[in-house]
Amino acid sequence: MKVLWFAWLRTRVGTAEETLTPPAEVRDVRTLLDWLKQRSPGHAEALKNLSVVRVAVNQTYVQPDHPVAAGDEVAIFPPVTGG
Amino acid sequence: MKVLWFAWLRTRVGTAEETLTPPAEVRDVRTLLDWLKQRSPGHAEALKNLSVVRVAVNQTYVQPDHPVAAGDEVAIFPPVTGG
Amino acid sequence: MIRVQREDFDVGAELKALTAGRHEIGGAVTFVGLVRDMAGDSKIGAMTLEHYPGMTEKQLAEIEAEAKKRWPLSASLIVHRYGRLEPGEQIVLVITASAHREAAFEACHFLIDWLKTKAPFWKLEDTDQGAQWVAAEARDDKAAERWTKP
Amino acid sequence: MIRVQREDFDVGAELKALTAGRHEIGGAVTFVGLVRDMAGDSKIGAMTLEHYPGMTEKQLAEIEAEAKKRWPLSASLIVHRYGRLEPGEQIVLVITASAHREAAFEACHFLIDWLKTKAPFWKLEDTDQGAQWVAAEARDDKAAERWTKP
Repeated sequence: MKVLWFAWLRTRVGTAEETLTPPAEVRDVRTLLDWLKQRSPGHAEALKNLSVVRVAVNQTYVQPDHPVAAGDEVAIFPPVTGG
Repeated sequence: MKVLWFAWLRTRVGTAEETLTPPAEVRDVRTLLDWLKQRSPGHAEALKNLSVVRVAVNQTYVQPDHPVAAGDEVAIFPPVTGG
Repeated sequence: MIRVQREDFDVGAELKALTAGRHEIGGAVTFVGLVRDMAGDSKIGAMTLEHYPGMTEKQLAEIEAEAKKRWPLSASLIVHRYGRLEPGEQIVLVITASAHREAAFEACHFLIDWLKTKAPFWKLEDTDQGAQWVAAEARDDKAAERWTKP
Repeated sequence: MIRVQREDFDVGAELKALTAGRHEIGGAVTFVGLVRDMAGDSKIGAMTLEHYPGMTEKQLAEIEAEAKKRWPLSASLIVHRYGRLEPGEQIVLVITASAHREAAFEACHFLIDWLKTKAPFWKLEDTDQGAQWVAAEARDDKAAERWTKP
């Protein structure tokens, strides 16, 4: 699984991209975020307030109950500010 | 008084501009239009249906009760279709 | 700013000139009106725009002043052409610029709606059924009414 | 059409290319977003736009498709820049063209409102108080909500 971080989430985590193999109990976005929080203090800090965290799986916005699988590209980022 | 005609009113009347000296009973736009109707069959035709006639005195839109005087520039035209 | 001219205009150049050095501007909205090749069922070869020199400039300036009173605009521009125009040619340009996009959108829409019912221009269309003066559209009156205060 | 690019764009040239030969078009509405020199009380020296290549194009294409479903558009274009931009520089271009101006105005307004809350771009502002990631504005969410069907 590829995990991408953007904007200030990226600066907190300290990397733009990670290739990870989550354990079997990670089935959806919610459980993935819980697992990611434990990877480092930076991850924990980035994911402290999930109300300002958006997730896309394979480049489509998803909700916390959306399933995640081994081959997915999961992007984690703050609310967008383009335009 | 200068009377200007535009668009299809101009083509009916047959002239773009007339310099006129209306009689004393012409005091406002309404009485001016009544008097103009009698100038020629073209004038009568142009002013047959006043619901599609707009009048500006000195380049400002006015209503039928607006006064007119000797030095005025009176423009008579159909509803505008620019833009 | 307002301009009434026979010549074409360059939208990009006008926009650049209007916003140059005005770094408080966050958004600019532009409307360009173009000559269509059909009017109802008639094919249009060309059209001629007649106007009332003097009153046109006065009306456009009044309409622009009204927009500036209603919205916090940093800059605005109206350019209206007259004379003979062929399908695809540009007729009118309205640009409004503001710190925020809402004001720019509303003011631009207002300007073209009001201009359509107030600026003394008349279109003579050269159609396959002969030359015809374009009739004012009830739709345009309705669009303009939307902006009159209650 | 959508484009995501580092380079600047020429509004006049884009508009010309989009409407060329399309003589059913009666009006084109253009929105240009510009970099402002102030954010609240902070002076901005420059900003850097980060985006998510791949998803950006996908989101913009979806937003454009939604506008085409809702309004009878003859043509549309979204160009969004990324990278470092200084105050006064152009960030985003939206053009919508239609037979009638109402559709063009509404679709253009819709596109920029939706783009602001859906396209994966993030602004890092270089202010006199240091580099700061721009926070999403509740105002933008509200503007976008206006277009969600009941």
